[in-house]
Amino acid sequence: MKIGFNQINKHFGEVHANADITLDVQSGMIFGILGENGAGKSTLMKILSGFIQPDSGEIVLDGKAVSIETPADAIKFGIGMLHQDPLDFPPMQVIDNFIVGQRGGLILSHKDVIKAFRELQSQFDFSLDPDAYVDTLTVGERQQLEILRLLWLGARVLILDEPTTGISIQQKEKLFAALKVLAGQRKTIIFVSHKLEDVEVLCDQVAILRKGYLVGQVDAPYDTDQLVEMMFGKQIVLKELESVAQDKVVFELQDLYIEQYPLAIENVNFSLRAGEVIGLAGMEGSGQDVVLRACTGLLRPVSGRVIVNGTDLTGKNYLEFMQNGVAFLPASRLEEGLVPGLTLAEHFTVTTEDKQQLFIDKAYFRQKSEQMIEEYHIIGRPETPVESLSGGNQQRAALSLLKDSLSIILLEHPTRGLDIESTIYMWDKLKERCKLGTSIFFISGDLDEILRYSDRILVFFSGRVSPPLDSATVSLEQLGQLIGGKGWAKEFGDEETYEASTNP
Amino acid sequence: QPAPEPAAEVEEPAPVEEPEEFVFGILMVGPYNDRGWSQAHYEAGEYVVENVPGTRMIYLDVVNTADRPGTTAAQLAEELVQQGAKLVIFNSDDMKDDAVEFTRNNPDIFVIHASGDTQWAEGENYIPLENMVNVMGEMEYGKFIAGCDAALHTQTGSIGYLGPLINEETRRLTAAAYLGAEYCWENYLGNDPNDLSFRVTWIGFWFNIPGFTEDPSQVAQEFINTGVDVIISGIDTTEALVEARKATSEGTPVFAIPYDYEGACDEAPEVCLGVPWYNWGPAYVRHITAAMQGTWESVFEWLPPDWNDINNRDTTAIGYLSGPGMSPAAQDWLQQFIGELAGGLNLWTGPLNLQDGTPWLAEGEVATDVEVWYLPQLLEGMEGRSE
Amino acid sequence: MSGDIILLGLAGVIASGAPIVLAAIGETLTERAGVINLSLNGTIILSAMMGFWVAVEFDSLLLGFFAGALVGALVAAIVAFSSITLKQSQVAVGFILTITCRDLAYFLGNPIMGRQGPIMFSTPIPLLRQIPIIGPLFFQQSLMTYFSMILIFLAWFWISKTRPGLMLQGIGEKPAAAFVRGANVQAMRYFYTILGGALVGLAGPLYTLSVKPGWKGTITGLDGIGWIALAITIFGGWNPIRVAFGAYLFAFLQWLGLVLQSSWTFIPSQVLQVAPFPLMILTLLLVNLGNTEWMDRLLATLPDGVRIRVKKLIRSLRSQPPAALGTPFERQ
Amino acid sequence: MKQARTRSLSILFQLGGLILAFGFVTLILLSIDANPAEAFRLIWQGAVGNSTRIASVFVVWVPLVLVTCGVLVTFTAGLWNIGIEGQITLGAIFTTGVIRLFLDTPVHPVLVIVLSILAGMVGAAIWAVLAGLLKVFGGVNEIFGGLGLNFIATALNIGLIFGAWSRPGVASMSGTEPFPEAYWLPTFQNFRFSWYSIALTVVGLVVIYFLLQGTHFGLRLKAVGKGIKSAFRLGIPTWQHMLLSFLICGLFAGLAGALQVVAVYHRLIPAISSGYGFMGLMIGMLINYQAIWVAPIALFFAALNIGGIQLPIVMKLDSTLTGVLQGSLVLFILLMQGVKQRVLGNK
Ligand SMILES: Nc1ncnc2c1ncn2[C@@H]1O[C@H](COP(=O)(O)OP(=O)(O)OP(=O)(O)O)[C@@H](O)[C@H]1O
Ligand SMILES: Nc1ncnc2c1ncn2[C@@H]1O[C@H](COP(=O)(O)OP(=O)(O)OP(=O)(O)O)[C@@H](O)[C@H]1O
Ligand SMILES: [Mg+2]
Ligand SMILES: [Mg+2]
Repeated sequence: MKIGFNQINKHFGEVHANADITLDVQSGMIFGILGENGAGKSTLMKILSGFIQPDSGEIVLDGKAVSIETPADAIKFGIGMLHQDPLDFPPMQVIDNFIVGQRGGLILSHKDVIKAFRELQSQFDFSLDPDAYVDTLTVGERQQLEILRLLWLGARVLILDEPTTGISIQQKEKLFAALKVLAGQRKTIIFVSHKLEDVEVLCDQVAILRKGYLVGQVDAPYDTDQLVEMMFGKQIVLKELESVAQDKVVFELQDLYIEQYPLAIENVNFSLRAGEVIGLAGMEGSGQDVVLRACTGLLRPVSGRVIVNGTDLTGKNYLEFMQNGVAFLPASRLEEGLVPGLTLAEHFTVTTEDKQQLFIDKAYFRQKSEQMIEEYHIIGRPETPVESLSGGNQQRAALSLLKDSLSIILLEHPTRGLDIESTIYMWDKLKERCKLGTSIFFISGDLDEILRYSDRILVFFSGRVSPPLDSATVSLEQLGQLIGGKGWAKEFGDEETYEASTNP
Repeated sequence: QPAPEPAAEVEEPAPVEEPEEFVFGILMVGPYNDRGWSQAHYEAGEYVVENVPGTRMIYLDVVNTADRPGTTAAQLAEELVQQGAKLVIFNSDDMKDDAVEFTRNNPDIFVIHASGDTQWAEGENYIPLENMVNVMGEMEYGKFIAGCDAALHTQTGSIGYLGPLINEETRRLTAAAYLGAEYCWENYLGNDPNDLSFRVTWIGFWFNIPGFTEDPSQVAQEFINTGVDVIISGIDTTEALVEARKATSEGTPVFAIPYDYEGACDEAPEVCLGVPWYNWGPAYVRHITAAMQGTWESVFEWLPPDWNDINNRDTTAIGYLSGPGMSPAAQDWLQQFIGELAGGLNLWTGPLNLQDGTPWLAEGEVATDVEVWYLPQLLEGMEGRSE
Repeated sequence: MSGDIILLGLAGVIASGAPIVLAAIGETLTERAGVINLSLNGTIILSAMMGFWVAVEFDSLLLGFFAGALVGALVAAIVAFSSITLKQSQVAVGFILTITCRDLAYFLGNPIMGRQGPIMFSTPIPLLRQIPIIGPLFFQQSLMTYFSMILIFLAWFWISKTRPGLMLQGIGEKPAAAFVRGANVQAMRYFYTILGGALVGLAGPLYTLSVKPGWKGTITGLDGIGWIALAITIFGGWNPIRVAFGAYLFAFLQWLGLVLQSSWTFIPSQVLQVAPFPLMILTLLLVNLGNTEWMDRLLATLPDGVRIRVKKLIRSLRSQPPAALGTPFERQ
Repeated sequence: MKQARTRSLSILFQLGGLILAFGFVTLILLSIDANPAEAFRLIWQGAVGNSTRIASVFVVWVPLVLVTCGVLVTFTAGLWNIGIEGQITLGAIFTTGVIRLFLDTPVHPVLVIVLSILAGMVGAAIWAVLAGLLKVFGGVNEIFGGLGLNFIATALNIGLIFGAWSRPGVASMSGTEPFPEAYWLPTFQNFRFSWYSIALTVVGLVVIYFLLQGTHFGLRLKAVGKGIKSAFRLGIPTWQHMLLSFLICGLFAGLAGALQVVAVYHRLIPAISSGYGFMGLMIGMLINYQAIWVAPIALFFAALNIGGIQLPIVMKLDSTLTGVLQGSLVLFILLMQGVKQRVLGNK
């Protein structure tokens, strides 16, 4: 089906998320939409899929202007969208998720649906257990489920919003294969991403958005530098990073054994040197987040020891870890990082040690927060509530709240959803701290980031932890293989297989 | 003493009041139209207005801390005084402390405390107060008759008594019903006393509070399920009557005897055997007239029925109105029983043992008012808790 | 006590549990859609009064129950409007309504106190009633009691075995996801809130016209029932079958209280009356153990085999509320 | 400028709510053809008509303010302390218990009163913390934990009044045997209110105001209330703060309960909490959790309660009308807030 966007406009308060975008997508092709964070990609797609309404402009399908009020309408027109963060029902079973929203008889009859489901997924050699509960699936598998569901609903246009975030190489390959098959069936695929390499290998044609505007449209094959320039309006140069690791060991894990349903992570042994940066690679739910949380005292290991600066903190709680110079920056900023409803100034008041007399010295903290806002280039004022900051600024704020003298900072996806500029800024700040002897322990779904910033790497696969790898000696491909569970035997010489390592 | 200033003059209704108008106020523990205890007092008040020229009634109902948070009966009595009341009636034993406090603080106001015992020299709570009077109908007679009536109608030989909370008053009234039942069962029907079962279940309060009291409806049903076919009610609400009506119309004939108020049968006449009722009117008339004419004196009155006609609204203190459910045969027996009582039959006569078997009255011994009023336990032969 | 007496007693338990079943199931439907209607206590009292009033005025049980349902639906509509449309705190609004409706009922109901109203008697079902045990237990009840029993299975079936029911679960779980699957979340929430409210509203007249007939103002003995029903909804873990179990358990304990009163003189009768509440708290504790962090710590001390088993057990006990319970949904 | 405009607008909306509430009640009155103007005037007269009545208003004002102060603390921590009723009751029970303990001892009454009040506060705090523990360590939502504890508390109270502490012979709804006057909190002349209660209440008000407005503790509570996970990540010991907020609320509830016993009823009565707890929650919502408004609004509610007594005496109307008025006030103000947010589009 041929899709036309005609002068689409959408505002969110001040933000002009889509500025009269006019764009045509031919049917039967894989069409890429590229753009930095906040460029307006998702917004545009949400408009197409009826999730939000444009302020002005119209959608044209096969030459007919149509009004898409709700996702239900979109589905009627055969448009299905796979959202950036999967919109499914974690506590329900796969098959129930598959069924919800389908037309059909009043009373549920799982049997035939399951049959159909199996047939459908065999086409793309997906292998989902219909009876499994969704909260036990990986992000990749949840995507597969959504795609199947949309196809089953008869989607002729498939929108995928950043589908490659947090999935394994294998899953990515499967996904791309599937998309090619679909394109072959004259289905239209719209592929949203800010990862150049994905777009380059997959898309027949790309449109680039920047700050809400459509800046251009390019056909394969692509010139990477040109794409980057279009995305960011300028060339981005990454300066070389040197390791600042010292020899002093600041942090140790000894035969750690952690249980977190459905995972059981065994004999983790590892020690971290001052100023060192360690990346935890692995697809989501492989256990890296579990280990990270065990290192912060948020999760109690069943056995083993966690030692910070020589003091054994095993079984101590998060706050005691904090007192011992361990800081933690979680992935979801507004749920776990910052307190929505509190202003920046109030955040600094809550977090700073000094001036802890009974009554708050308002003037003092206001002045302090202004200074911090200055130092971290936060776009906001002391009295701005954090929830009204943009994602990047929220991350900056979170960073600025960290104490000065820390021995370890643990980060979950420090740059998720940040564009390259913000990313570079983040890491500059972190590296500054490393120079002062703070070591860093971070999870990322982005292998480039892992390879680029870490001194050593731990690879996770369904609860198994590799010995530390020197980032200088591993290649992106190796890493991709490993997080996908391939080549462990070759790398680490043990014959353990996937099955053996997964826990009852 | 703050005078009943602006408040009064604006709040007095329009008609110009003749100077000697005598305003009396009633504080009722329940709703004035509860078809029970409180309504009996309310109608007595109206009776006074009818029969004593120059009187006017004002009242305040549901006077209890649950429904009027943050208030006390004494304070509310003050409010009545502010509205011009020169005499105040407290209608519940629960208001004892407030009645006394108020009476003390307002020596110029007359107080009638119905069902109180503070003016009773022989009583255990004697607090002499010039301007207070206690009146109480001798409901024990009503309960004798109720018990007798129940005994005369039960086919299964088991009677259920739906009791409120356990205290001296409720114990003695329950015991009275039992004695009445025993007497008629034995002497009129000539049955073996052991064949009569008399069961008391207390709900724990004067009415149902979910989560704290037994549910009276459930209690009544349980009675019926276990073969009781006459239920005597001692509580403020009419579950017994209603459940009897249900059971009867579902094929199990069951009768009930409500309490307190002459109109109590109305809720289910067909299954109502009769009701022991209070008639406060005459007593109120006497004391209010006395107050008006300056012949007031502080007394404690525990008034028996007018034996010439126990249902005479102008003379008796308590009565027993037969309900539509009463059978003609029983009617005659009942008249005979009332006659005997009038003739001086006193069922508080030994030999009587307390429930736990300890002797209470020896052979032929007659209980004093004090002994009856402060009855320590249920009597031997009654099933159910005493404490 | 002989067998059939116990049977009669238990049949009574089912009857006196019926209004709570109606109310708790109604609330379950509402909460499954992600809306908390905290106004139960007030709603039941108000609908009890209105239902009785109408039934007396028109001498019609049917109209009485209809009026009750209507009142319940109206109150629920206020909750829905203020929480779904105006995005105000559901708990706050429900709480205000629970207080206000009660006072309103007492105020407006004053004139009709003590009136004699029609009563819904039991209508035994011809053949089924003969079945030993089952018969006297289930098939000699009033029409509304039958309805309440059927409702349990209807609700359970609807929620867990039908297409709209599945969507209902979704709406309570993750409205956005339901929305992209074509559900009109707001409309559905209105619908289930009002439907649930109507069921709650039926509980009122069921009391004043059948279970404990008559309106007696503050001493009718209904104040608190709503809170109990609410507690039982939680107790039942948003699952109709378990909810019904909770309702009957409550009625059963009440009955037990008066049966044992004379025999078990050593326990004050209040104990059994109030028992459901500690029980509810215990249940909530039990179903939440799995989510508590000190439990993990405790488990960590156990030997492996045992630990795995215990964990499995706890997880099976756990009942999670609908994830979006109490949170408004808005499409950007 | 813009702020000024929105502020005046929001005042406008609140006025709207006020009008709607009174309009609603007026409609009710008309529907049963009673004269609304007369009714409202009566309530007013009944509240301020004379010194005795004003005194009575303050008798109600004291516990209302205390309880509201308490719930503001839990509200700030994001907790719905619906268990407040039970906490008041426990306060009263402990107070009574202590007084009974020392009744026939040489210990000086004044000391006994002080002890008993403290005991009351402790008792209520225990009950509150119990709800807190259930919430924090049992994952039992405080609304339902509190609800259960309310019923248990009332059962305990009634159990004591009709059982262990019942008057000789007559277990009665009037409560336990009144204490000798020596154990009463001295009242002002022959009025029903005591300057001591007023003083304690004012102190409580000031404490809460500054606690919530100016202190680090208050701010941390707020953080916990707004986002518990984040607050914890930022280094705030969250469960300790939640328990603390329960504890503080309990202390206030306990004080209220204690004063009910030593200053108002001089004994334990079945309905000792008098529904003040729930009313406090309502006031908390009405004033949108701003401590500064507690005193006046509580006074208004108390006035309605006392003024309402005139309705049955003079107009033969049930006093619950004032409850309806209070409720619809809170409801409509809340609704108007929602309408405002819709109109102004600010969340
Ligand atoms: N619901 C919303 N409310 C307010 N602002 C929004 C909302 N959704 C998006 N925005 C803003 O609109 C702009 C475009 O957002 P959008 O999500 O489309 O960007 P994007 O290209 O998808 O970025 P990313 O690559 O991070 O997903 C951003 O500035 C974002 O902050
Ligand atoms: N055939 C049946 N007959 C009677 N009860 C049943 C039957 N099947 C299931 N139940 C009970 O009904 C309740 C609901 O079943 P089910 O698990 O399908 O509900 P659900 O809505 O899916 O709950 P959940 O979403 O938590 O799984 C459960 O308590 C179960 O024990
Ligand atoms: Mg996006
Ligand atoms: Mg299921």
